[in-house]
Amino acid sequence: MMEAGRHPNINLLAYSEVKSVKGKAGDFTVKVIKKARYVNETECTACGKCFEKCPKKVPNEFDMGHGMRKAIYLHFPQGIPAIATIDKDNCFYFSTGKCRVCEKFCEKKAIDFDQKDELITLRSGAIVVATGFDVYDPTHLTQYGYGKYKNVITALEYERLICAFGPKKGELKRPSDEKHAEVLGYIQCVGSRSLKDNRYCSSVCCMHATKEAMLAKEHDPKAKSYIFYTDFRAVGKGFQKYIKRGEEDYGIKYIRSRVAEITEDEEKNPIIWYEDTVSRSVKRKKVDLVVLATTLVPRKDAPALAKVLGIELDDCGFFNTDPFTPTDTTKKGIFVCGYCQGPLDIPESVAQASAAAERAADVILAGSLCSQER
Amino acid sequence: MNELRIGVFVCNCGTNIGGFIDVPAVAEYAKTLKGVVFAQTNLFSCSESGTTSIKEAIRENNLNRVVVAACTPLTHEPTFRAACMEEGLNQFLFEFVNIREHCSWVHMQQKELATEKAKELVRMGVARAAFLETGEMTDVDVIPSALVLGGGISGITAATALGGIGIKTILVEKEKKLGGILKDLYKLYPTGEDASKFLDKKIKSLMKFKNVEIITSTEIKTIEGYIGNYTVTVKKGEKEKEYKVGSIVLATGAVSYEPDKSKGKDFFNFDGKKIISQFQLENKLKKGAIKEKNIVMILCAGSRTPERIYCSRICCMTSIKNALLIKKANKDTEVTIVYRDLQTYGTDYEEELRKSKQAGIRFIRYNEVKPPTVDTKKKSVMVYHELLGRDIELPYDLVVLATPLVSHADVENISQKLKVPVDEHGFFLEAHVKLRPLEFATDGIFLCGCAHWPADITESISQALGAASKAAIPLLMGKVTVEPIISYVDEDKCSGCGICEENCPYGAIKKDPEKKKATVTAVICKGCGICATNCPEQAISIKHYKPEQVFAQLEAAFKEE
Amino acid sequence: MKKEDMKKVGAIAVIGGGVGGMQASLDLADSGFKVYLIDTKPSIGGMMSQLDKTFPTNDCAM
Amino acid sequence: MQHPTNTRTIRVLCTGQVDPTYVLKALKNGADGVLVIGCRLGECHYINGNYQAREKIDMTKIMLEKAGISSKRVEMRFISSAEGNKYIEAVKEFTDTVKSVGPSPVRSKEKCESIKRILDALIAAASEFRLRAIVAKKKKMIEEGNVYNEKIPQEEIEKVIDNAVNTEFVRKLIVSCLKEKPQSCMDIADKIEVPSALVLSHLSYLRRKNIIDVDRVKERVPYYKII
Repeated sequence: MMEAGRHPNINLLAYSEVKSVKGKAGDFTVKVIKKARYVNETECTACGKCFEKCPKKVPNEFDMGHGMRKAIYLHFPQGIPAIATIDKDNCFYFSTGKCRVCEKFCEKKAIDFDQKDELITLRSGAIVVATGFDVYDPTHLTQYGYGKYKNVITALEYERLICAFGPKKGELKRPSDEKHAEVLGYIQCVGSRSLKDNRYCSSVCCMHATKEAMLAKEHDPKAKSYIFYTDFRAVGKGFQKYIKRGEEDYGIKYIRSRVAEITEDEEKNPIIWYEDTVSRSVKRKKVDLVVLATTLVPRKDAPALAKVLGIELDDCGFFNTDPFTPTDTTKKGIFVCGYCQGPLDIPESVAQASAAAERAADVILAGSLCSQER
Repeated sequence: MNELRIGVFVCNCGTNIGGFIDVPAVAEYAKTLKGVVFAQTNLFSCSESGTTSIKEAIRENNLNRVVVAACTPLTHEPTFRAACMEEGLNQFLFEFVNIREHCSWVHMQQKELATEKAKELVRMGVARAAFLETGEMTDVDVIPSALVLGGGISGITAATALGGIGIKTILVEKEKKLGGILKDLYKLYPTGEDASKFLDKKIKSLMKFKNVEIITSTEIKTIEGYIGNYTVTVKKGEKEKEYKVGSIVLATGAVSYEPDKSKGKDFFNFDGKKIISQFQLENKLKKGAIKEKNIVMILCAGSRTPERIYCSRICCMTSIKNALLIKKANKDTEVTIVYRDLQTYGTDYEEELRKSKQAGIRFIRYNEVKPPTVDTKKKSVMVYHELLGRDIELPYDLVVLATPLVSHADVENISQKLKVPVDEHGFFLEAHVKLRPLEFATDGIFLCGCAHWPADITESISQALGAASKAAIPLLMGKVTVEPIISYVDEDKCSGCGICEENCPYGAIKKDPEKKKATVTAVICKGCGICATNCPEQAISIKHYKPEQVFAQLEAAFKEE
Repeated sequence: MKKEDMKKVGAIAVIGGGVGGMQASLDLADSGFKVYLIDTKPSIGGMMSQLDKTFPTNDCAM
Repeated sequence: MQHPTNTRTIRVLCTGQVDPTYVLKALKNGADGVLVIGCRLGECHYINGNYQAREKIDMTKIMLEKAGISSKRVEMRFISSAEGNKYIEAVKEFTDTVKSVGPSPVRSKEKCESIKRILDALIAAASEFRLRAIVAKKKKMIEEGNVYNEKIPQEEIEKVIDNAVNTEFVRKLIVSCLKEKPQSCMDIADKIEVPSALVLSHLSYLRRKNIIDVDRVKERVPYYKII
């Protein structure tokens, strides 16, 4: 990440949105809106004075809402560029016309309430799209009780809870009573492999759950993890060995099952009701915390971006590609990589990113554009 | 060496440092240290105004060493090195002292002690600075051509990609024809396209490039050199030829596991006729329709077992694809798939699984503890059904075993020639499982396709394009830049024992056969220092981290005041 | 050289600053292209920066 | 993320660079303890520098024990760059351990001279060809075998190292004694608290190697000197 931020050939346009794309392969004109941060980028050093003093607290989206940030904030501590941003919707000054505390305390005089969105026009020979995914909101899947029961959380929320730099400083405390979660239930395929929600398999959740269960054990030797899965998908390099290690060294229990419902007892302990699909019997398991492996879905803004770029989406809502030209979109000169074109794990995304880079370079370097036919 | 003129700059980092450490006191203290001729504080040393004032100070005080006490070198070392260079001071005469992460942030509640510690850290930095030496980045020229090893779909794709961006490329295939595994396949999932037609199309578009030389029936004899400058000797029959290339893409693929027929008894009674591999089925399908009425496919045959623990990734989809093709050709054929977990990950494959269930293909799960057995007398497959709690009998005319992809027999040979590692299963080991999946720790050699791990065609193509992208970087730039923080051999002390050569993880240090002394290849060396700590004669040191530089710091750390 | 080639722009826009976007940008930048890396969030890093550790090696995500 | 202010950090590119002599020098300069921190095993940014470092640190600990200095003063930990909390824990734990061992004898007036001599002898031993070569060859001997293709069991190699440390250390001590002034075997044995028979055998070795020689013989007792 640091490397990308520092590379002399990379011009970082964070907090920016692509507004329009005109032209064709070899010469696109891209209009980008650089949103106002209300902070002077060259002056701000992210010293932290402003967010120490800012009086307005809002839930931190980086921590999936567990923990608070201020109205002037850093996206995350190691973020690049390290520049504070004022969240206009939550800032007292923008809503009431009063406050400007951050301005008072900024030694660099970097706060600039008059900053405006900036329209930047770029020309580029090719475009690479790598917008990633969103996490599926499981609230409407009422059987899991997400949103209703505090101790039912999503896998990404769990990541933030257990992170040393996260809102709980790396202690696995469950949301309802801050008690250390020792018995954990991980529920796979939440919102995926289902004709009602998302038909596809997210590909990464089985391994992800295993990793989370391992972390739990590393944080607390008493932790016991149960993973409720449909088919266990561990096809990548070293993955089978990894789950074996999970079973043998970390005592993770893998239960082939279908979860019917989650209820809660008086102490707010979730109870998982499931059908053991091996013995075909209904069973239940009381746990301290439930972690839902929610589907990773196309980004909400994917259709809008597709329209701006003039590319097509597939049936699932990912950017459409042909299986044998995996990084080519339906428009010449525009390439995709990573999860935005379909489920992939990190190494596959990294490999595909290089592939998209090659295809983009090809547009500029190839003798003629027709040589793109592969 | 001229008189030492050290300048010390202590950063407040807004309040990050200044809030917890008496920064002016640290700067005053620095002035008392040996060799220091100038010291000042900055609000933000890294800011535009900060670096400007550092540059002014270098100029006005004729400084020949610069010490900045601020944050972590990870973020701002390049900033300050650049400032030094702009004033004509060699960048390696700069020393960074971290008084934020190592001091103010971790001792917030102990301001006085933190200030004392900051002084000592600065003292250590100044002591080290006195021993710093200049260093130059060196550029090594690169031969602008590439070698692709292996002519399967990965190799073809990589060579086409490199050819397409105008790079002279040599594609070496040991077999007579290009195509690898694809040559023997029937139809491809998920498109249903003919493998041979697809392959022809790919080969044709590769042939278009005049800058790509394809040599088949050829093996690699030797590979010598390093990034930018490899000499490859190939052997075709008795003829040998030498090529010079700048980077190498390894795409040697894998093979389908074929059990030994004589040992078939231990392997589901495999006989290659009625009990065949999925790979053999592809061949059979290629030749014509399947006549057998009852077909049972057994998945994970030879994989996910104690001796071959891995999942071969592609067998589930291959089986489902072939089952669908059989069913499509004749809907009366009974196809049963006996499986452990169905690996139909992603979007398209899950859809294929759904289709196959609709087409009437039967799926029965088995447990690894009680794997299915093939009874050749009764002509049935016995599967322990977990729910029923007993064996069920599946009559067969044909049993198809989904065997895994395994590494080539000559992987060891390639691995030794290229000096790149393989894992316990014979797949090549990349530099970093997640962040550098297509690279080796050795610069200039890249990896894609099934040589890395079983991959389907889509994944192989992605990886091949990616590897081509990586391999093209040094070739397009025409040079590689080498930092001078590398190992250095004092030939007077070197006894030529060769211990450094044995232990270097990069193969960067070698005993010169004539001089009988260790010599370092700068481009390969990463400066890890293993050679230095292992050298029995203490003849090797790492530039910029020489013992006297470290000792200076150690002395300063415990100097009595 | 054909007329068409003259018009090609030697810069590339990368949309999305997660692990994929960063890798693509670095590859292109290392090859000598000018890269515009565009992200809607205040800083790049994407989803991976929200992960504590990553499988299958359990090393850090940063 | 707070921890005691008593640590001083020395940056190296990789723990593979940390020579036993560095650690010993730090102790000689008055450090109460030395904590070497590298990447987690299997995650070395330089392939295997941390494994290599572990061998060196293990040897350093053996050396300290031989010299009567608590090996608890030296420790190696494997922590990734993302594990700030583990780093803090490690520093705190190590501080406690070293506190329980007590302040460095280098800083006590009575012991200072003798302990510095001991540490100098250790540094000299750690710079010696024999010890460095054995440790460097250790992994290869265990995994691949020696020139005769015999794989050496780990215990055996460790015994060899132990023995070599002992020998080299005592020899260096003898040399350091003789550097002060010519002395007899008994004088040396008293001074370094090693049985005179052992000192004698080392003296004859050192004489064979042309490192020392007989200075004079007084009342039939030979006095040795450095050449």
